[in-house]
Amino acid sequence: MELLIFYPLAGFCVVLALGVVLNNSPVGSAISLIGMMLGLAGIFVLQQAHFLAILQIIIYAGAIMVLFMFVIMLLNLKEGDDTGWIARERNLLLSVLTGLLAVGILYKISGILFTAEMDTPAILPDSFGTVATIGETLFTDFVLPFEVASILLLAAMVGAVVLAKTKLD
Amino acid sequence: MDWITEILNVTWNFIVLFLNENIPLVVGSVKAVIIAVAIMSVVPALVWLERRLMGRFQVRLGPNRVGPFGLGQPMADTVKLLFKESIIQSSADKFLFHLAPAVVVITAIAAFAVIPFGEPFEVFGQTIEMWGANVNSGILFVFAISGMGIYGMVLAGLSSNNKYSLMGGLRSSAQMISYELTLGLSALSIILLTGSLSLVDMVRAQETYPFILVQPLAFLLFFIAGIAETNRAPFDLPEAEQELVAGFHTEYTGMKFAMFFMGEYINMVTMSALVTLLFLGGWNAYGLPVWPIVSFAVKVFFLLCVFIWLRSTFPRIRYDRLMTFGWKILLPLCLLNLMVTSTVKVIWFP
Amino acid sequence: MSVTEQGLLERDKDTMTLNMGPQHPSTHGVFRVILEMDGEVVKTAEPEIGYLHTGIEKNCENKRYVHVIPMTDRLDYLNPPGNNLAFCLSTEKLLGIEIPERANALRVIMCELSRIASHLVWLGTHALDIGAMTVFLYCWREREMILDLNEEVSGVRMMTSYIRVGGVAKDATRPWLDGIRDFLDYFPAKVDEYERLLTRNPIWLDRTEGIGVFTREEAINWSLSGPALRASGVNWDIRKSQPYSGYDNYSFDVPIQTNGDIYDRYRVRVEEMRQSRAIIKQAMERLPGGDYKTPDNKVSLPARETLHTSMEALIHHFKLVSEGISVPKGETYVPIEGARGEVGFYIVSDGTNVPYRVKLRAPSFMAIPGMCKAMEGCYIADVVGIIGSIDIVMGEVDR
Amino acid sequence: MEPILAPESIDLIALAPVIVLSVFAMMVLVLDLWGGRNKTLLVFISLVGLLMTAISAFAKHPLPAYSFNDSYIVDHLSLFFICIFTLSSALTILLSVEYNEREDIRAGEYYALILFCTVGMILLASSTDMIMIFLGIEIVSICLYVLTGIRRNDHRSNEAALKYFLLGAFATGFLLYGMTLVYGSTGSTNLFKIAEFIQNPSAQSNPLLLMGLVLLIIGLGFKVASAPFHMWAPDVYQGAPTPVTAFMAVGPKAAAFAAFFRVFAEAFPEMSPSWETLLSIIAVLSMFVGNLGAIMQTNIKRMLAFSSISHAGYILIAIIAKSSLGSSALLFYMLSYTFMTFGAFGIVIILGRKGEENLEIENYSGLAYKHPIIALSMTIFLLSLGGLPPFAGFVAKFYIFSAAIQEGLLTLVIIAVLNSAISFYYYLKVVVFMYMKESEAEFKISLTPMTLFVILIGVIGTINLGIFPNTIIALASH
Amino acid sequence: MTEYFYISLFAVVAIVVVGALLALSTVLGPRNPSPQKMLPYECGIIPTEEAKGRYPVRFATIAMFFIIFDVEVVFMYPWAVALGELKLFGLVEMAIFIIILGIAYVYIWGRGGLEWD
Repeated sequence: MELLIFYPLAGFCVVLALGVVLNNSPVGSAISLIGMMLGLAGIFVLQQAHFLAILQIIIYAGAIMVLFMFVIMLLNLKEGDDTGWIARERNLLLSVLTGLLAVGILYKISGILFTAEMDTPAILPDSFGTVATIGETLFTDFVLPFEVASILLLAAMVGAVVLAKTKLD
Repeated sequence: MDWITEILNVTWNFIVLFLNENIPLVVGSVKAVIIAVAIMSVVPALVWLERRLMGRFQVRLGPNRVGPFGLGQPMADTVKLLFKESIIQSSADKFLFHLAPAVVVITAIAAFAVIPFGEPFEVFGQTIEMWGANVNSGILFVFAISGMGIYGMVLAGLSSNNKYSLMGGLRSSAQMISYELTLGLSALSIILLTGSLSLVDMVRAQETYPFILVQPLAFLLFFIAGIAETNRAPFDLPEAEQELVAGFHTEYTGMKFAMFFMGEYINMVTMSALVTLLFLGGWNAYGLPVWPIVSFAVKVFFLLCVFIWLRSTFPRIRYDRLMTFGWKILLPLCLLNLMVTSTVKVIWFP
Repeated sequence: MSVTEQGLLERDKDTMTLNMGPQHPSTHGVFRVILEMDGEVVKTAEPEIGYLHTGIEKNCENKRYVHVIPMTDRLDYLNPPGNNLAFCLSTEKLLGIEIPERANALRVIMCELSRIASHLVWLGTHALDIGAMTVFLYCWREREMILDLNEEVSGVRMMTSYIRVGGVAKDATRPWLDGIRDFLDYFPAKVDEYERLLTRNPIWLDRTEGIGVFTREEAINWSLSGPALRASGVNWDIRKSQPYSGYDNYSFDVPIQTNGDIYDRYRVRVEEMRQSRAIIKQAMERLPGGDYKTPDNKVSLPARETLHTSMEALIHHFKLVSEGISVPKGETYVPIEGARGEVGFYIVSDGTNVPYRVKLRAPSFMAIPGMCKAMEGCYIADVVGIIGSIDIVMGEVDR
Repeated sequence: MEPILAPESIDLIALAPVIVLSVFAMMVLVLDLWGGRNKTLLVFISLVGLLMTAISAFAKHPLPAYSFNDSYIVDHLSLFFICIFTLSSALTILLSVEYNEREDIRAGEYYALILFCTVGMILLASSTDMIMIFLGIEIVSICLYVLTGIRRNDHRSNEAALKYFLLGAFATGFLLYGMTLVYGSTGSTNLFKIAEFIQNPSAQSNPLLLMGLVLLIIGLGFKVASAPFHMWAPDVYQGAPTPVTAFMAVGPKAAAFAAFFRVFAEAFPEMSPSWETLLSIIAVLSMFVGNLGAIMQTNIKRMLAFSSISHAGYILIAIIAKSSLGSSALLFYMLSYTFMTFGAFGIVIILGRKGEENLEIENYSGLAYKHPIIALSMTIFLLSLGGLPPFAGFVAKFYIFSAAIQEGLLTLVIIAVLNSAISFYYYLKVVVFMYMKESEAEFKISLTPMTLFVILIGVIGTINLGIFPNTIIALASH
Repeated sequence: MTEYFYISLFAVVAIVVVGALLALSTVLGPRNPSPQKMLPYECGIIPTEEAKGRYPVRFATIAMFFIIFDVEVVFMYPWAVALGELKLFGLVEMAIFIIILGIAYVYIWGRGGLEWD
């Protein structure tokens, strides 16, 4: 059952990941990337990692991609120059890849359906992936990484200011 | 022809069997669809409410011609918008241009999925829960999905190839991300109090008193950030009519234009519901003999009226002030509130 | 060349050119300003006018003096009686005639009512520009009353053409006078109401204080006039300095502020509304009897009933209707204090019944260069506020 | 009040150097806001901070001490590395004071970033958990990206920063994927637990684990600038401000080697056949690419960059040797490399002026006639880098080679010796320019006290380690 | 899992409705394009340049700060949930974290990163 959802989701992610690379407008790439991240969040949900899924959306799709979008807007990016690939050929390639992927997914799904050999999902404790468990682990066993992360973020912030601020005193 | 009947029979039996075995699933699905449709039909009512109320605030009548009390006006407007020409100027990016309003509406509706509005009750041996879906980190889910709504505005700004749109798109996204921090941080103090991210748990934690009594500052911050998140006056900078014409949706016409409003109004309802759930005790009626859902609806309705009231009272903040307000005033206040709350919780109420 | 191609050619620069207007919700008509933007900050602002060009000034050269008056209404369409009055005063000065006291008082009442109406429109739209929607409708409510009063006395709501050469078009009616009295009692509370909504509103203060500043010298050098000038601390009101139509008989204050920013212009105008009410009240109290227009039948039509009895009246009537007023050769300029500042018609007469040249000194037109200068270095949101606070009317800019 | 719930293993004394240095770094950061243009106070605080860090590192007894669930370790290796880090950071700051004034680098964050970078390096050398190693590497890298691009008006500096950042982020990706795969196949991020898990031979053949190892090597290989992951080094070394280049060549590189050593020698000793070959290839490649590349350079900073690539190759041999002799050889090499490199870069700085850095090797023509002492020092550094006795470089190489021979890595040693011979060509080229060519232009040397001090330390260190290596070797081989 | 299925149902309903509205308006609305109508709106003036001007880097800076602060806020959610268990230890931990965050904040403020001009 899980795999039934997993393969389409994974396929979705792969197609969009291809879209990121093959799209010739930066905006299109960014959109594909967002979609890919949402798909990834779906896969996390499938793995019972609910909190992680939501973090994936909040941080990656919600925050980092906004910066991407800003940069696209700020840098005046336009449709990429033709780098040797004609759009039609590329679309052809893309559709072939997508088709292959779809066939693969169908094959997998049918395999699951017909062999009826379902993997029994691992028995997970109720607390698995919940925020409380993550909190307790993070703040007891992983205290040091947690505090060091704040130093890292501080350094990153300094970097952002130093490099992006237009005038330094 | 026998084999056709055979197949139909088998299929039918299978469906019946499936339904019988999965009644909760079916009930849940039906409920989800009903809620989704209901929230969309709230929009015209809200538009009507806003126009009537604004009319009253501004010593005029508001819509009163179509139907009793002008109730038919939103419907008439919808029909009119459906028949409007959809103009897509030639240098716009067609796909993104269509995608943008869709993103706004879809995220708005999806974010509402986890909003609970009453205690579960039993009908025909089935427990009907008064929420679309109960995920254990409900509030984060709302933040995450409504954060996705930013892209609607960004894309509208980017795809329109219009300076006003682009500026509006940039403004709105910068504004929304800035206030998202405040929103998250002020909600944190409630999470501290309840020890859970689930909206249902939060309401249950408020059975004796609503959290607004112990967290007035957080309430204020959350509400302000909520107004900014929904792009309502006085924080309606992205669509500041007087300088940016119509902001990111300058180039939009007809139904696509209306869809941005649909998103905005659904977000307004979601935000009011969130404030109710987090600070006003959700559906707890505190002794008043009303149904939980009525208590909840009244609170949401009240907050919606406050939204409208604010719109008709305040001038618009200038953009730079808006940003510095968010970053220099709200953010430190949030952190302060958080520190005080957690200290009090740990030291006095362990 | 397509738009895109043009754009590609001009792309490599750090600023962005943004057209604000002519079709923009808050450029008060069809004013266009070309902004060079660095992000949200205005680098340079270049005004572009002419989108409402009506040719009124030129047209006046082919119209008899009487016929010019309805055209003046359409210049500053928010303050028509002021324009009427300015034109009439110049003409009357050329003619050298005296105006009856009652006519003067009626003119003052009409002008001050119209000043209030004009300021109401300004306040409403200005507040709307800054995002305060409700004030707009409140202001409209009171302006509606003034327009009703206009209709009562002149038959027209906006373009009254009530003030004529030699006096006013009609005598005051009882309902009009009663209506004005009611309005005067009703109005002060409403001004307080606007102020309650705005004056101490932090957002309003934030949007108006210290923005679009004209120092005293700048205001004079950019030839601002009217409320915009007085907000910069210059005590200059033509009603006081060169009284006309008997303004010297009324006691009123000229509100002065010193900072010259948007907020001070707002304060000045709001106070002016109160002062206008005071003037009207005094005029109503001592409304003299007598003629409402000059008895000189070479200028104003004789009374209707005398046409049947007096040959002279008939001749005057015929001459006035068929030929109009003939104004002696000469040129003159009489300024008045309009709602936006100094309004005056410079009239050159060649002695015939049509003016040789009519030139309007329009305060909005004169204010535009300074206004655009004040926009530089502001945010785009302030541009709207500055345009609103100077209160331009494109009708008199483009004429 | 309730008892405090705290993991037993929290040990603030063990963590003292990190805490002390972080506090000083933040102090510098905040004080700079009110400091105005005079940075003397910041420099002073930074140096004091580094000194205190070095002292506080010795607070923990007995060694080795494990804390934070075995994710942080204080042992002789880390102590020695901390000394190298604080020394190199202090030297960098001393070099920077006058250089920054000259080149108009006014950002006070400069010093804070160096301190933060040092924090990251200390964490790298002391962590035994992959999460911590990742965080350490990221702190170091982010600070270095910014330091590289801190001359914002210089487009070469900007280009270098961008290149470094993009490639660095890419490498971090590899590293992270490697860690993920290792975690996925072993079930832990802790190096000791991984080592325990891997004792089971069936676990070793897991293809995901092998893949993870390869990715780890790629990621770390990038950070130490070893071939074929070296392409960023020449451009970045050239574009970065010279003190930062010196810093980059020593501190972060040493830290990355420490991480390299920890990961491979502590977690994967059981799998050494799998990664030794790979590392040997990388080492050989680094040596050849570095030395052959250096021959072709005319710019002294680029030449030193290539030379540092080749040194990465030598040091990798010490890691492959992975015995205790190998680790002490590594330490000794890093220390002597610190002295030589800072000395050489100090002289590069001295020879430059504002807007005219005189970085071409030709600019050194005839230096010996005008400024014999400087030329002599430069010669000492270069010969030591080449590995000529009686300088530190010789002893360092000697130790690495003997450690390798002990482990039976004869082929590697032969290749390394061959490479050392090649390297003399370009080191001596500079010497030849200085002593044999006529000077073309007037030298305008910025003889500034602090830079001279750094050079002096360099000279003393290089000679001292070359002649009396025993004390340090004794320390290093604990 | 089923809960996410319901959520996706919401999304499906939304997509259906949005699609239906877009389709309906395309079918029902007239289609009379003219060259003037197809131009981007710029107050009635034919635009002289592309809308893709150079925008101030401030927006990107704000987005960067947002990412960094957002990551820090995300750390706080599990902390807030688990604070009941973590007790004073958790409080001290988060206090250190927030102080470091506060230093970053003070630094940005002092460097003018929050100014809008």
